[in-house]
Amino acid sequence: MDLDRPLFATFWNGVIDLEHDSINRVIEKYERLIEEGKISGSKCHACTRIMVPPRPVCRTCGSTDIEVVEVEGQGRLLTWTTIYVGPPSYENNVPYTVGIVELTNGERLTGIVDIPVSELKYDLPVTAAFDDERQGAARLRWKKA
Amino acid sequence: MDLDRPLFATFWNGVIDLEHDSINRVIEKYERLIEEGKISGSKCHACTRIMVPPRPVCRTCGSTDIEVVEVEGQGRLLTWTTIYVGPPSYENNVPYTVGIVELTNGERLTGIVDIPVSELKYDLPVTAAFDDERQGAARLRWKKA
Amino acid sequence: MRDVAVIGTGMTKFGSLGRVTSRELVTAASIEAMKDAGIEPKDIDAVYIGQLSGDIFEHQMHAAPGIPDYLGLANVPATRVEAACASGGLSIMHAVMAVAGGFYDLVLAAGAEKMTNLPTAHVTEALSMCADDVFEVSLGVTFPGAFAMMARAHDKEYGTNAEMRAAVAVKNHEHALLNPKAQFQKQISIDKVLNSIMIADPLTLYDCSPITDGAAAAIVVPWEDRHKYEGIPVKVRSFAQASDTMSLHDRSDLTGFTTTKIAAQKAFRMANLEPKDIDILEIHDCFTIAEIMALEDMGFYKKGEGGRAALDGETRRDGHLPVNVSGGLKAKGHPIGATGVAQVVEIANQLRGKAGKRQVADVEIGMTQNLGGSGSTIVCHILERGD
Amino acid sequence: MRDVAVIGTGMTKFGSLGRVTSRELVTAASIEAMKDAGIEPKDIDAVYIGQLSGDIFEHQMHAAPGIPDYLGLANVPATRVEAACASGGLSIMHAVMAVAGGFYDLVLAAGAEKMTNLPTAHVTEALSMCADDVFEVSLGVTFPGAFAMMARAHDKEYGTNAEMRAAVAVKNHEHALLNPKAQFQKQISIDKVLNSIMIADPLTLYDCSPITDGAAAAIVVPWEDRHKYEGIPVKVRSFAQASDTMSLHDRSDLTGFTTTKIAAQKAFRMANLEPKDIDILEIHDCFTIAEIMALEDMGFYKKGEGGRAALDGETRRDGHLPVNVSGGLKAKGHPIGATGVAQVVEIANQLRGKAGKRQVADVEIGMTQNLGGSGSTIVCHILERGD
Ligand SMILES: [Zn+2]
Ligand SMILES: [Zn+2]
Repeated sequence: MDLDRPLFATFWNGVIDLEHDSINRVIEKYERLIEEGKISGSKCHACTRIMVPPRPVCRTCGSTDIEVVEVEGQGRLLTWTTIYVGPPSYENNVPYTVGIVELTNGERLTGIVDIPVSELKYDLPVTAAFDDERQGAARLRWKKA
Repeated sequence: MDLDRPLFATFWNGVIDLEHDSINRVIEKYERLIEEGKISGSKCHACTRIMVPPRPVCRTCGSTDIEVVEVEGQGRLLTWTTIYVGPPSYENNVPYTVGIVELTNGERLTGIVDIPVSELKYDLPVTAAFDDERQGAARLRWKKA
Repeated sequence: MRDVAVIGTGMTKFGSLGRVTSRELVTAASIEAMKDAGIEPKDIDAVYIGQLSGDIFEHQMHAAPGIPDYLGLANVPATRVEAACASGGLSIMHAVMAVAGGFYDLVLAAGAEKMTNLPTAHVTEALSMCADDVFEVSLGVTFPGAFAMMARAHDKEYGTNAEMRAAVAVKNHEHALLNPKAQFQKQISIDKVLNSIMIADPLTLYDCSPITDGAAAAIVVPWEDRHKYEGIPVKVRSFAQASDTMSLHDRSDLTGFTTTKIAAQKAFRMANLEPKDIDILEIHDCFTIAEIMALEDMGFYKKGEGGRAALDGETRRDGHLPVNVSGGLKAKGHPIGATGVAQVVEIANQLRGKAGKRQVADVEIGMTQNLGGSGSTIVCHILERGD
Repeated sequence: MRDVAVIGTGMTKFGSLGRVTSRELVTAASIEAMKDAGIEPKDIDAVYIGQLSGDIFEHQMHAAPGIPDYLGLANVPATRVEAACASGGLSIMHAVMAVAGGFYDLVLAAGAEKMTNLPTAHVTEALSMCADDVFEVSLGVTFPGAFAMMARAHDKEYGTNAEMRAAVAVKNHEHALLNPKAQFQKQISIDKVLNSIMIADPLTLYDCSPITDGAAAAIVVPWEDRHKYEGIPVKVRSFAQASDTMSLHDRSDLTGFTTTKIAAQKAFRMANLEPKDIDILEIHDCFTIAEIMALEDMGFYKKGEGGRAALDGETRRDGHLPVNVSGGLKAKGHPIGATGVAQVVEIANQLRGKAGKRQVADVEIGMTQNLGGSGSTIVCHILERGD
């Protein structure tokens, strides 16, 4: 194992074809969509709530009738931090900024903030972009809207 | 972190000089002695039992009045196995044999068995030797007596 | 201390499950267990999870709160317990203790591991860390290696041989043919076991349990509440845990586990039962020799008779003491943290008549034995079909 | 459910302890706790240990059975619990539950971590794994980063500032001057905190707890047995655990922890007490902002008043609500698995009048708050001086 490359970046590209696969693979679905430059959430067919990032059970009504759907990547910056001491996988990126963004649908999502620190302020409008150097959920970057 | 090099091989060569160090550092003491080519155990000053490898509390009487002392590296082979699938730190060594040896004082110790497989048998007399390629407890090898 | 019932069970398919987190696996198994019991997430008071190492396998520690989180529950206490391959057994046991002690009224006991992300050599390294790092692992001792040394000691003392061990593997693979959730669905022969590649002499590939992803879950409630829920309840007659030295060389007997003896005796005593009262067993067969030693140490066979019993078919599904009808760790698979939970799931399902094609007729009392490291932890449970 | 007493405590020096295993550290702390209680290893019925990750830090999993092994005990049940930095709190809580539920009569609750083997970047990586790996950690969020984002939200909402946070650090370093087992024995100033290097804006190096080796242990028995042992017993008035989402972004409030509110309320309810009844507190100040938020969430201060309280000296050893007289995680050090146990050790010692130079006069009831991850787990205990 090499901490410089987070283990979880070990991607699996096969096909699961189990007779009765009862596992709702929300993370794999999120990652497949983010590879296409799309942010996604879980839509509950029982109460219609869309949660971002997607989850296998609805937090509002407890339903498991969940489908992963694309959502709009627009929002406003709630909070942020510039990190000067990072893990080995980000040591070539310091300092870098991460932030939590509230999307237009009210859901929230964490990502790298790709905006000069001097321009950052509470509620700054941002839009999702995607880093081609990284894979999976790590691709998300917030840019100025 | 690199699994090819077990983390615990991270040696510390400093000096602890705490005002009240109540910690009996039996492992460090064992490793310092094995660097000198000596096997050691813990001698209980309450009941005189010597345990190998050393431990901070006597298994016989519960005393913590323990000193790490050198013991004789002679014994007989109780059991062994030849390992064909090893961890990354031993992948250049497969197949290799490890075994449990009962020392002349009745205590037991595990180590690499440096004897051709064809010559191995129950109760084979062996003697301790030390591998200069490895550090700490990993230095122990059993050779034919 | 209140009596306790298992009223729901769930389990994912065991195998190489691809890009999925253990958290998603536990969620799926838990949903199945909740549906089985006829409850909803909001009914859950607390969660336990057995997991060996999310850090090594998934770059994720702190697995416990992730489960109520994914079940859409907030704020429910969630605790991870770890004792190597006995982590799952401790998850069940702590759920049972929490209900028996009156702390909670409905507890989810889960277990999971996602192991196939790593190559075999790294899994070997990870599992070896369950033994003594300084005095065993640093010297190249692997998990199969430790059991191989015990197998050789057992062979010397009791004349156990490779064919007897192979009979355990053949039996458990045969059982797994009837378990759609088992990792392997293929019949093997004694010759196949004997002629497969050597892992740690005398144990070959087919003497060893595989690398597996999977999760299992059970719902535990007070016995007095059992009729509030759907289906047949199972009574937890007893639970027991024991420890031993980390290093094999610090134990006087290398032909079995003192820990298994002690835990089994405690479990029998607490349940006021004897080995002859047990109708069905799930045993920790991480290696074939482990099943043989456990049956002896638990008192089902005299020392040296465990291998013969397998060879003679006594422990087959249709034998007089069915052992590992699920396929065992050997063929059902061994996702470390899930294993102890899956054993209880299998016994509970057998006692409730819900074991599908592999249902054993007329079983009323079953027992599990879950082992951690090279026997440094043992957890046993005895379960009985309820009314 | 039986009432429970803490009758012995032990703790190693916290700091960078060199070549030593967490197992040896736990052994040393446990021996101290046993001597304090006047018991011998053979009196112990069961062992719990809180540890974040022996695998990452020491290449050793399955820590639990290693403890009875090193104490010269065989076969005593030993269980590791893990909930990130709240692992130690869960060790105490499970020991208390095991005794309260009548399962055991004398339990050793320990906690330990050996962190200084790894370089800082790797420790940063390891600790980050306690948050959501996929949706936080993979995006570079560190543990200080998560608390920095909360600090910024708290600043916006309540006008908290860097000077208030620094006052927490200055206070806790001042307290540690009186604790010979604390990692740091140096006075710092608000300027020093403000001008130290930035770790995660707005948190500087001195807003953060250090990387530490250490272990702590406590002996837990039924309250009715307390007079069988030496010294003044401490009664466990209540214990409480709560969870929250793994990801910060899944919580509606970023200026505090709902989990802390819930766990504290449960603890107060179980003890039938209110914040005004508490004489002394050990709070999880992994970062200065964490102490501020905890005091607010637990009900000791209104939201937005926690920073001012530190600046005004109200939470100093000589203030009206002494907080982290031990030095806290900030200056005593934060060996992850040991921390929750060490908090209980400090409160117990204060209540028993055994806190040496830092003894606070006339304290009868104390409380702890132990936090895991970015608040996904919280464990609280309320303790009272016994007779
Ligand atoms: Zn819904
Ligand atoms: Zn002695």
